[in-house]
Amino acid sequence: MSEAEKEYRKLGLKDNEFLKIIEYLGRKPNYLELSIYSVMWSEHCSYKSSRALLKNFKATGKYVLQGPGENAGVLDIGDNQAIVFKMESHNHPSAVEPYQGAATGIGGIIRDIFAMGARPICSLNSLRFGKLYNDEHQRYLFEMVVKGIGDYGNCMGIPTVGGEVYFDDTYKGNCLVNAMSVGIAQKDKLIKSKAFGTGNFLVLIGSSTGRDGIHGATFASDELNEESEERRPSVQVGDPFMEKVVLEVCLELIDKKMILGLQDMGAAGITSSSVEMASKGDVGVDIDVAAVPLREASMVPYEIMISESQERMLALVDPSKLSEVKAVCDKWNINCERIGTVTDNGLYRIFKGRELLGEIPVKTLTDEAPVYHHKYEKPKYIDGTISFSLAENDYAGLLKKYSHNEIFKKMISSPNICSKKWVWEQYDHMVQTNTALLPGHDSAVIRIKNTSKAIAFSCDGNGRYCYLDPYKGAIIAVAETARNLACSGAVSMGLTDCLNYGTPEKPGIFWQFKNSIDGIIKACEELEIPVISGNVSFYNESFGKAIYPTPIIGTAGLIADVKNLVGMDFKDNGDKIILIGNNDKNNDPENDGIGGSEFLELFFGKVAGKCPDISLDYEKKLDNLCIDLISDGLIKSAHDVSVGGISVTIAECCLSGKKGARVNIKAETVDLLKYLYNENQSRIVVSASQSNLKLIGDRCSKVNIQFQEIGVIGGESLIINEEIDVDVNEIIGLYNSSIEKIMSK
Amino acid sequence: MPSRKKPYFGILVFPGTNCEMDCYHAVKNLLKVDCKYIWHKETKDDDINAIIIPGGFSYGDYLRSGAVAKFSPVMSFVRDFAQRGGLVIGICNGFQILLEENILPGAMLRNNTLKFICKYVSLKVEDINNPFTSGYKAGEIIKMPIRHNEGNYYIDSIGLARLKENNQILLRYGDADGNINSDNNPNGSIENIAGICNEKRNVFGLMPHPEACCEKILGSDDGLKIFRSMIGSIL
Amino acid sequence: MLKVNVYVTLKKEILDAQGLVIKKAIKQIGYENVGEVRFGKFIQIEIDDNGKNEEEIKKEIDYLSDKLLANPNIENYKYEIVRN
Amino acid sequence: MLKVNVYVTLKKEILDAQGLVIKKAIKQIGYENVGEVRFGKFIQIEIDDNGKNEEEIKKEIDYLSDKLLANPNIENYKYEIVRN
Ligand SMILES: Nc1ncnc2c1ncn2[C@@H]1O[C@H](COP(=O)(O)OP(=O)(O)O)[C@@H](O)[C@H]1O
Ligand SMILES: [Mg+2]
Repeated sequence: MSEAEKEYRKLGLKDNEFLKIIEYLGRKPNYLELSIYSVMWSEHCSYKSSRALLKNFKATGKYVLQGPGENAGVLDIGDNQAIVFKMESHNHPSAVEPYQGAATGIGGIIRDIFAMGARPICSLNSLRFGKLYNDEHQRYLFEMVVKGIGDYGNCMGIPTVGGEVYFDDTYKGNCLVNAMSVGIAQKDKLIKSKAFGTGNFLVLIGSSTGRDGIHGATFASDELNEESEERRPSVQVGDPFMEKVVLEVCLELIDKKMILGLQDMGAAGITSSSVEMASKGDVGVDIDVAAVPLREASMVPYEIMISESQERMLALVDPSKLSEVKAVCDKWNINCERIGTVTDNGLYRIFKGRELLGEIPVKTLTDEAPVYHHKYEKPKYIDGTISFSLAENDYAGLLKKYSHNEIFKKMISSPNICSKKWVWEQYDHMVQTNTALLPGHDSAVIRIKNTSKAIAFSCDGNGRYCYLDPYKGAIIAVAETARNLACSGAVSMGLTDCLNYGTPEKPGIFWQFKNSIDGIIKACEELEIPVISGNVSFYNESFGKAIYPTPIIGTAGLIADVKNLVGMDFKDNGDKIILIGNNDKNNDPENDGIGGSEFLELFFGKVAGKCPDISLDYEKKLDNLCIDLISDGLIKSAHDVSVGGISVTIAECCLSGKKGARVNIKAETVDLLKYLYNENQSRIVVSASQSNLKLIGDRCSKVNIQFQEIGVIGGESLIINEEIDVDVNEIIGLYNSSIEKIMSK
Repeated sequence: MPSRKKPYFGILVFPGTNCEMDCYHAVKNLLKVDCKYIWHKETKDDDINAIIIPGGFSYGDYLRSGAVAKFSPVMSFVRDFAQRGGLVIGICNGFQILLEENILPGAMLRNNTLKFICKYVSLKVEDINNPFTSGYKAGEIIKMPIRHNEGNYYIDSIGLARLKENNQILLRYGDADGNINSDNNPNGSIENIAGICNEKRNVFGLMPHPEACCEKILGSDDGLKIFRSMIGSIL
Repeated sequence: MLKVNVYVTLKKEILDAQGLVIKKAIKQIGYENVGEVRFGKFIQIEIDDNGKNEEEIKKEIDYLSDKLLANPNIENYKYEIVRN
Repeated sequence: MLKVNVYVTLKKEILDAQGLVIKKAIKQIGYENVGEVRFGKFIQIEIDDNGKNEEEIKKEIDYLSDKLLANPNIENYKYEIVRN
């Protein structure tokens, strides 16, 4: 094979893929064409390993206006309003260059939102790093990722209202940065990305094109190794000020009906945006690289075509409107160039002026791109981890070493449990003046001005559970978001996902992937939450070792009347603390809820055991009950039990309300540890005044949900069974400053 | 400046401004007072009798926050308007712009934490003899959010003495009990200064966002009184 | 074409938080022998001199630095002109 | 005591958003004759050389610049050593 022919390997194409290209073209591709195929057929753009499975997601439902397939999914929230959202990963760029990687990740997902004609109203993010404590590099990554997210969103004036962060050494060589953005649109102003109408123009709006991020899409579809450091030019840099202007320009163009379609430029830049527009409309497109505004005059055509320079959009414009479009762009001082034309020949043709540089049938880049059905096989570790459980004398041994108070304090100080205030205080979470529930509660709540409505969001995922059991772990991720929303009184309407895994060609990894997908499908079906958008990130490995399978779920819920909103904070002394939900599991030795728990990892250094069980039928009843209790004004606070177990849940209610509590639960001394820290599912801690107790109990028994009065609010301390007794101010201090302390080391 | 006229607020918009709609909502929807946006390329406006320079990142806050905005055509109108005694309030980035313009004395440094800070803080109302804080009680403790990278107010000792002498310090960062010290200084600002006015007392700059706390559902409605005070002084 | 390098630094009397953080980090790396660290900005500007003389150019740059590149309330600047 | 001036600039191929905004502002002020503007950082470090030779000092500064002062993914640096 000649050197020239091996070029395709350098571009990340496989031998069989190269042959396929020759078959499609009936000739050998030139370098420009080859580059275009390589980016369009990359995992990142083509979803070639996941497409076959993702098709199975159910994307219809009572709220759904647009499922997967457009730049973002759309839900109908009534009053001619729609919300638009999607989540996306930027893991690899962030591992190499955390600040710019995270910033451009935010920039990218925001463009997806306004490409639909929606004004972004909030963002969330889900982050994973290695443990911070003795690792300066992890602290650096964490610090810079948070700064990158903050600087970009803050400048855009889009509040970052929620998210989650976990630290586990599985992410040490491959951090996860998943960003979700949400927009609101008038239903009749939504716009699509389909190209149509022979003779219509494709107009490039926004930043000029430079050499940054060339082959970024290929890079994102590769494992990280020493060589990644060499590929540094792949890093893109963001300019949030430019993006803010591009956002305003696009919304103005849509509002004034000056454009017919809109598409953001993400991975693979001009190529993927124009190809996708053409493919969706079953049309051809001619692109003229000579018309693209460049940062460096010496750029050659293939660089122009695949550059991933940020803050650019591609609009479909009727020729008669071009001058009006230009006038709007002039007003805002940004580039606006006609770079392409819609044709009826189904071809993707690249010109430089009059000179034809390449010609590819559009569909061979999209619908006819390769699809892989990888082999899958249960990985060997599963049988080993599932059989693990702590023995009674492990618990006893721990209690010899530490008192209950000490164990409790270590738990609430764990970076996986403590407050993420250090993070969200760097994010403007209040701009746009809609944030009805500030960060720190189960979900973020954005009220919709001029209505009584609010939308709640939660994102969640537990890599440990998914490592132990990807099917159940994925179910729990969906259920946890729904439960978080229920704790704010919100009915789940739809979700987006971001699926983070290792190398899909490895059968064990693909097994994890397939099982998680099945889990999400199952949970979505039972809980009636459609999947309306999402993203897949493979090759999250470093030095051959994959991260835990980590599907992140972002769910949106509707609150009919924001007046009824409750947070997690305990409100009034004397109110009763009630546990509603499935509390029987604690005595089940087969299902003690300790497997995969923070408690097990923190004190025994193990991620093992059985992933907690969950009954979706029960979960649904519980969530609906909680939503009803809130909308009927019967409870004053609600907070679900999740990572850390019930003791952490109660502590969080105390500290956010600055209230003490006395809690009594029936358990023997040793079992008390299990009781306090197990992570069994489908439980919510609520508080209510004495006078509503009976009514709440009746409501619970009517739907067969367990009801247990476990304590009363009051005093200066949180006291549990006389074993734990810690001043609330001390809890607040530990919980709120833990990350800050580690970060200022 | 024509007074005894219906209040009409003008809200400046630079390309990177991002709190203009929040200000609009507070003034128009909550206080039911007329207002309009004024694009930074405008050079005059005869309708309005109060100006809000809202928060955001006027030009990305590149170089220094507020530095580039002062070359916008609209700023000569603002200078003129202020000179004629018109009410001008600069919030956050608006405050930074007024400092860069030297309409207000001093300068803004990066937060001493070197981080963006977004949180509710307690403020002490230090002076009420001006059109902006007249609706509060003297010494009242109020709650407002701050959201900035560069809110570390600096002024040299001569300037500081002059500010004090003329009671130009209107708001200081403190705690809920009114203590003012370095423990409750969020950004390193000199003497915990959060907001000042000019000598003529018709221009006010502050780092906290009053427009973001005009409704209980947002955590506080203490910001309303700033706009009410302004409206009251126009009427 | 001229190239002008403008250097903007905080005035001596102003606490340079960024400089302090860098100093701390340098010490942490193990260079105990570090003294004061000051953080500043560095702006490179290409100017077409259009046959203007040194004096005129300097006047322009002084104006730019005073009005835009530095804030005289808190910053000092100096510059150098490099002719290619 | 030595003084080291480290200049950190974005690599040529990287978008310099700040430089662009400054350039536009300079034009707005009325200096149409401005060409490219690049924005960078400028860090002044005092070092006690403890009798170390030039080579050793340079090695130290290279290390610092690579690890701390500049981000090699996107920035270049150069420096000069000034002996008082
Ligand atoms: N990266 C982040 N960005 C913004 N907010 C965050 C982030 N991480 C956590 N939070 C906020 O901290 C709170 C607790 O998060 P988490 O422990 O994941 O909640 P839960 O256990 O209910 O899922 C939530 O309000 C969440 O939105
Ligand atoms: Mg929760």
